[in-house]
Amino acid sequence: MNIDYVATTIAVLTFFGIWSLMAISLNIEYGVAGIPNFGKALFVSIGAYTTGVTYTRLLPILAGRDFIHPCGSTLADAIQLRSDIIRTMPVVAFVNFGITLVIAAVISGIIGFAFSYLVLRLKEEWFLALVLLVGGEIVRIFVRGYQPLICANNGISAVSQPFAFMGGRSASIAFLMLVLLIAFIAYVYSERLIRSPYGRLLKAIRENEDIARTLGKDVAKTKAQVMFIGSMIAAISGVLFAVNLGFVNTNDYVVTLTLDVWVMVVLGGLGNPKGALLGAFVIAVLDRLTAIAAIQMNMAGFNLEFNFVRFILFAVILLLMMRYRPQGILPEPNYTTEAHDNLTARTTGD
Amino acid sequence: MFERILIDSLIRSMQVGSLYALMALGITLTMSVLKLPNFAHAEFVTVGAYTALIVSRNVSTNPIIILGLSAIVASVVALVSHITVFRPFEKQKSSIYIMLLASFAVGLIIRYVLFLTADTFDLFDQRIQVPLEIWYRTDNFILSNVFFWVVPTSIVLVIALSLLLNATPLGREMRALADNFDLARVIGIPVERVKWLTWLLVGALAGISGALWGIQTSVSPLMGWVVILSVFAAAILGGLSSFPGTILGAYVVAFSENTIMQVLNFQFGLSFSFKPAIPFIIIVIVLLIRPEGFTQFFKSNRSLKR
Amino acid sequence: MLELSKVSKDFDGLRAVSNVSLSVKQGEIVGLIGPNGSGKSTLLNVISGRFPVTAGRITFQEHDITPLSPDRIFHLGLGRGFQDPSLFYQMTVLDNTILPAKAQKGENPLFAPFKRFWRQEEHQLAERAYEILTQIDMGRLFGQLASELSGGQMKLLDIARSQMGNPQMLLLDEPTAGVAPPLAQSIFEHIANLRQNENMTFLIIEHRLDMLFNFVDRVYVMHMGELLAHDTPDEILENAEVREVYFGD
Amino acid sequence: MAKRLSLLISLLLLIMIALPVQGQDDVETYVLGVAQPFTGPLGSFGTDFTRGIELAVMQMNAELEASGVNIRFEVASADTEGTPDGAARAVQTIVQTTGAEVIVGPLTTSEVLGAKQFADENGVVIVAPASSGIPGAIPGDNIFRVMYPPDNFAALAFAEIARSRGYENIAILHVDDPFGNGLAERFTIDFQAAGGGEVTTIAYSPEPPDLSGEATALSADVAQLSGSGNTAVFCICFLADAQKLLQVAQIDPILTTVEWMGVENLVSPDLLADAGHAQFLQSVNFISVSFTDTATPLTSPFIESFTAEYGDPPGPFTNYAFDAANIAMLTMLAAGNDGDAVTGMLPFVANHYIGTSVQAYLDDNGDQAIAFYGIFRVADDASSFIEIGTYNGSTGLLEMNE
Repeated sequence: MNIDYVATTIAVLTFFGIWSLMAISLNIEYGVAGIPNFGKALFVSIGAYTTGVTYTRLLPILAGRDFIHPCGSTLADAIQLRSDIIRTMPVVAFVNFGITLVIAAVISGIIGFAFSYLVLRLKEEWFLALVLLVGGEIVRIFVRGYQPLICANNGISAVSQPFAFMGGRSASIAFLMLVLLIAFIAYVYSERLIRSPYGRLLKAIRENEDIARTLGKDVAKTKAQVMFIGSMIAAISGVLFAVNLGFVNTNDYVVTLTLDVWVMVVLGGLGNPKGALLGAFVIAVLDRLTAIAAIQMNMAGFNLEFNFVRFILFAVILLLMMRYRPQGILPEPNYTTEAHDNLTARTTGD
Repeated sequence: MFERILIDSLIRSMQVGSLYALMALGITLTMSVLKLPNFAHAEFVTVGAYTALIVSRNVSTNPIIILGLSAIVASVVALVSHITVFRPFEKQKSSIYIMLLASFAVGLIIRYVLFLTADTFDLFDQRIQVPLEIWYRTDNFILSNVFFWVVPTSIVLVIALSLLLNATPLGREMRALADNFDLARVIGIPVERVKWLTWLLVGALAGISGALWGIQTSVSPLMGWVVILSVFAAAILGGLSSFPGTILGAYVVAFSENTIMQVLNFQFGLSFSFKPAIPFIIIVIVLLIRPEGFTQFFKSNRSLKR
Repeated sequence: MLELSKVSKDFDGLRAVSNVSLSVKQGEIVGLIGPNGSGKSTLLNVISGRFPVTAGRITFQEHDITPLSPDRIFHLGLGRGFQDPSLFYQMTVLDNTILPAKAQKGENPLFAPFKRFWRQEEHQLAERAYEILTQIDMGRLFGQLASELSGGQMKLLDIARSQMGNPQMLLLDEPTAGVAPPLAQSIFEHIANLRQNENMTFLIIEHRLDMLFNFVDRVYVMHMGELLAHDTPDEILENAEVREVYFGD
Repeated sequence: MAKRLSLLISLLLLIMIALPVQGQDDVETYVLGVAQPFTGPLGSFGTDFTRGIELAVMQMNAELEASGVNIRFEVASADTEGTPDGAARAVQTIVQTTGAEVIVGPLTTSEVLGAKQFADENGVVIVAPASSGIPGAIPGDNIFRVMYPPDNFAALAFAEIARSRGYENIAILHVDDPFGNGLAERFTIDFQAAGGGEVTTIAYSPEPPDLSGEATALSADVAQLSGSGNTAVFCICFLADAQKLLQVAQIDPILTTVEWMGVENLVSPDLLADAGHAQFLQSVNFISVSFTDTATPLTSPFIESFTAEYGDPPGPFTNYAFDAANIAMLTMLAAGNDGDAVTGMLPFVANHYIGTSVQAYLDDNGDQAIAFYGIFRVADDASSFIEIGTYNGSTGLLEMNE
């Protein structure tokens, strides 16, 4: 028993930060606006693939170095080049990282936007879930087989996080701070959005989009905006996910990632950004705790079966939660703008 | 050469399509009668395959016994998941997305129980002990015994199912449920009993298809999961409501995965590694352009209307 | 103000509305009556853009609104209420009322997170909403969830809500269905007030003919998807054809 | 109810974690991390690998005790779920909660690369037993791919075998992943450099539901190539995929008429469990390479003790996990449980280690540079594979006994 509590905390919080971004984006989309985005893996992967492309193409240009083809026989040289630049030219690494975030967010936002219009043609609402689910797989299969993007199934390694030049624990703490900062901004943004007239509009659309339309609301445009926002946040989490791992590979962006995010949001509480945070936190901690438990159990002489039981446990907890607390751990509060409070103050004052 | 590829892949499409049809019918049934997009169907299929594996090793290699026991075990699993999970969720009127997540969770549980079993008894990637024999041979192609089990079994089951739906009281009740749930309850249809029977039927179909799929390939805990989206593509082509549409959809998906893929590969050099994208592209295109699938071709038929 | 010329609507080859032409003038209250299934509600849905038109042309204040979507039509000043009150039940009465207000700055996702862009506007809207609610005697209920209201209150809120969009004309579908007579009377009085004070125009579907006929200027009668008659209330009551299909005489 | 239950579960987990692991007082314990896929499509590999590693640890501990050395090894294993992200989390968890600084695993090259950044930044050593993909060949990092040689040696071995058997053309079916692509590519170059003729490749997507379409295309390729000379099939696939392929191939009128080669993980008794498959492989003169080089004295003891311990003979590649664990432990005995020291010391230890297959010798990338293959075919009774020759990767010498 030799737990490095600090390192474990850093690791768990980093994953929490990245996952909470995904959960926040799904919470805005499904929890608040009622759009069943089962394509989280798709939008997260767009962030990751963009990272793969910018780190191999943009980074050398920014650093004023010659482009080295990232795949095939020059692979080792290209990795060396990336590591060199990130270690020795932190400013370039940061600029590259920032540009990556922006590009990824914009591309993903546009794709989400386009999807939402495509989807207007769907007969039933839940078809959207299916289209996005398989859309993610189509993109994954394409990227996996198409060399020029991220070296097909080989993936791109050495896409380090921008603080890597600091080395050791300070690098991971700095990156953690960055992740938490971005997650915090997204959280505040979503919390404020919900408490604004826009949040009211989204709730109205969630409840009855037909009526909202006859009351003069452009539902299609609003849904497209929400998809734009949600997809942007998801892509940003994808960039962070990729640089935290230091590796971009299609194997990570499968259907199960989408399901994990759904579990977080349903567990935490639909429609409540705090719930999204809590859900991501619970999953991050539970994932680590069960992994630790599995290690300890097999060190104590049990077999490896707990690795399977972990998944069963997850599923059972999810089912019990959905059954006995369908509104999640933190249910959606009745959000209002402050106009209510003012009116209350005034009318009771009369 | 091209001719031979064509014939060969058409036979494959036939064989794979028949199996897809069996699996997709289960999806269509759950979708229309029970209003559930059931992703755990994949695991019912795997349960059937594992039952077949264990039976073939320990009990008998007679295909009828294997298929029968697979059907029984899988239908019990399906019914149990209805009673323990899906019925309570239905009762609390959960949204379709919660139901979808619940079906994923059920699938996860079954899958990892199978993983546990496979790990304990070393049953990863095993072959069901049914020998392959050549039953028909011409210059251009060869038909195996598996072909002669898979295709007629599927056809017989599909016909039996159509009869059941169209000519028996149970079938009428199921169609009534599919048509209008509240009305069915009001006019006195024993809703819960019909649901139980539907789940048994769905499980049996999945079990049989799993056993046959296992005979055709090999048995592993993920075998159902890797085909489930192709099967969903078939059910969606059938508009998620029509039986004949679903069967046609299954053959179309199998045809695109085999024959069309083969032609694309032969003529344009498209790599087979893109093959898994085919059913997905079918799903997207159908849902966007023709969400009713093939239902309209079978208007005269008494389809399970949604 | 509102002009329908030869409007038809088919469902799966079934003709629900056939060749209907009617017109409503500024400041009028016009009734639309007919037996169940005569196509009245469908016609309203067609006018408000919920169902696309199969044939014909609809103009509202010189605008051709035939191809427009419901939200565009609402923006031109043609609002509508619903037969079953379709409120946003998980939202408060105040939120329900404010929602239809047009061109809210706070409904832009770029400005929404920053209160300073919309605080002022929101307060004004809230004041106005409160005023409207007070008119129908629901001012004190503003903080309640819409689902907690009584049936009659829901009906009133349904109308009050449309007012927020400053419509010149309202299409109402049975505004007093399932409401006790005294309250029904007050709903109609409210409608009459709106005409008087805000110069609003109404096209109303109603089954309570006794009450309706006290308030309307003209009446259109529909039967089997077609327009059967069109006259003043008194004349309609005398019309033999109408009496036959409607009252079974 | 649910709240209480989840509370209870969390509590149980906490207790399990907090329970101290028993250990003798005066004995120093080093933890050897094991990150392998236990779940996911490669789940069966992970279990077998971990058994190999545990066997190595047991033997080592017995030796240490017998010699009176006060050091013991302990295994801490975590599940990579078969994904790069899962591998990163598994390695993190092992390192951060057990203090291990040396990890044996993960399995595939993409999992190894998923754990790479964490390992490099935290001075953790990754000793990957079976990763051979070319993208992992990176100099100066903390990743060592001991024992199992990079794919270019296997490619050379197969090219030599193909030429010596007189194959003029080859039709390849390979899995579309770094291993399959890399090997197919290298093989094509080597085969043609050695005077071979045409090579066609068909890539199939990983985890295929079935391979019948691919088999038909393969059969077409063979038919076409056969026109210009003696053609053979080369299957670069996983065991489960091979089973699906054989199911179709064994009744294909063309695929049954040519000879077959297959990669190392097909040299498994599981492939022969199906009588039809075994018969087919025998009839097409199936040939493969594998570790069981009878010339190495450690091979048979390993197989015997593994079988005695677990009841079944070791699966493909398990010997590499056994060797990797031994190299890691020997290095730790010399350098202590210190990642940086182990990084410096490991090449030296590895270069003086003789394993169950062959001696290790690491190149600049920290990858095995020696390749010595046994060449195998199906035995006459179709129940097992037997060795019929050897290939020495450093000298390029192919020796056939029959």
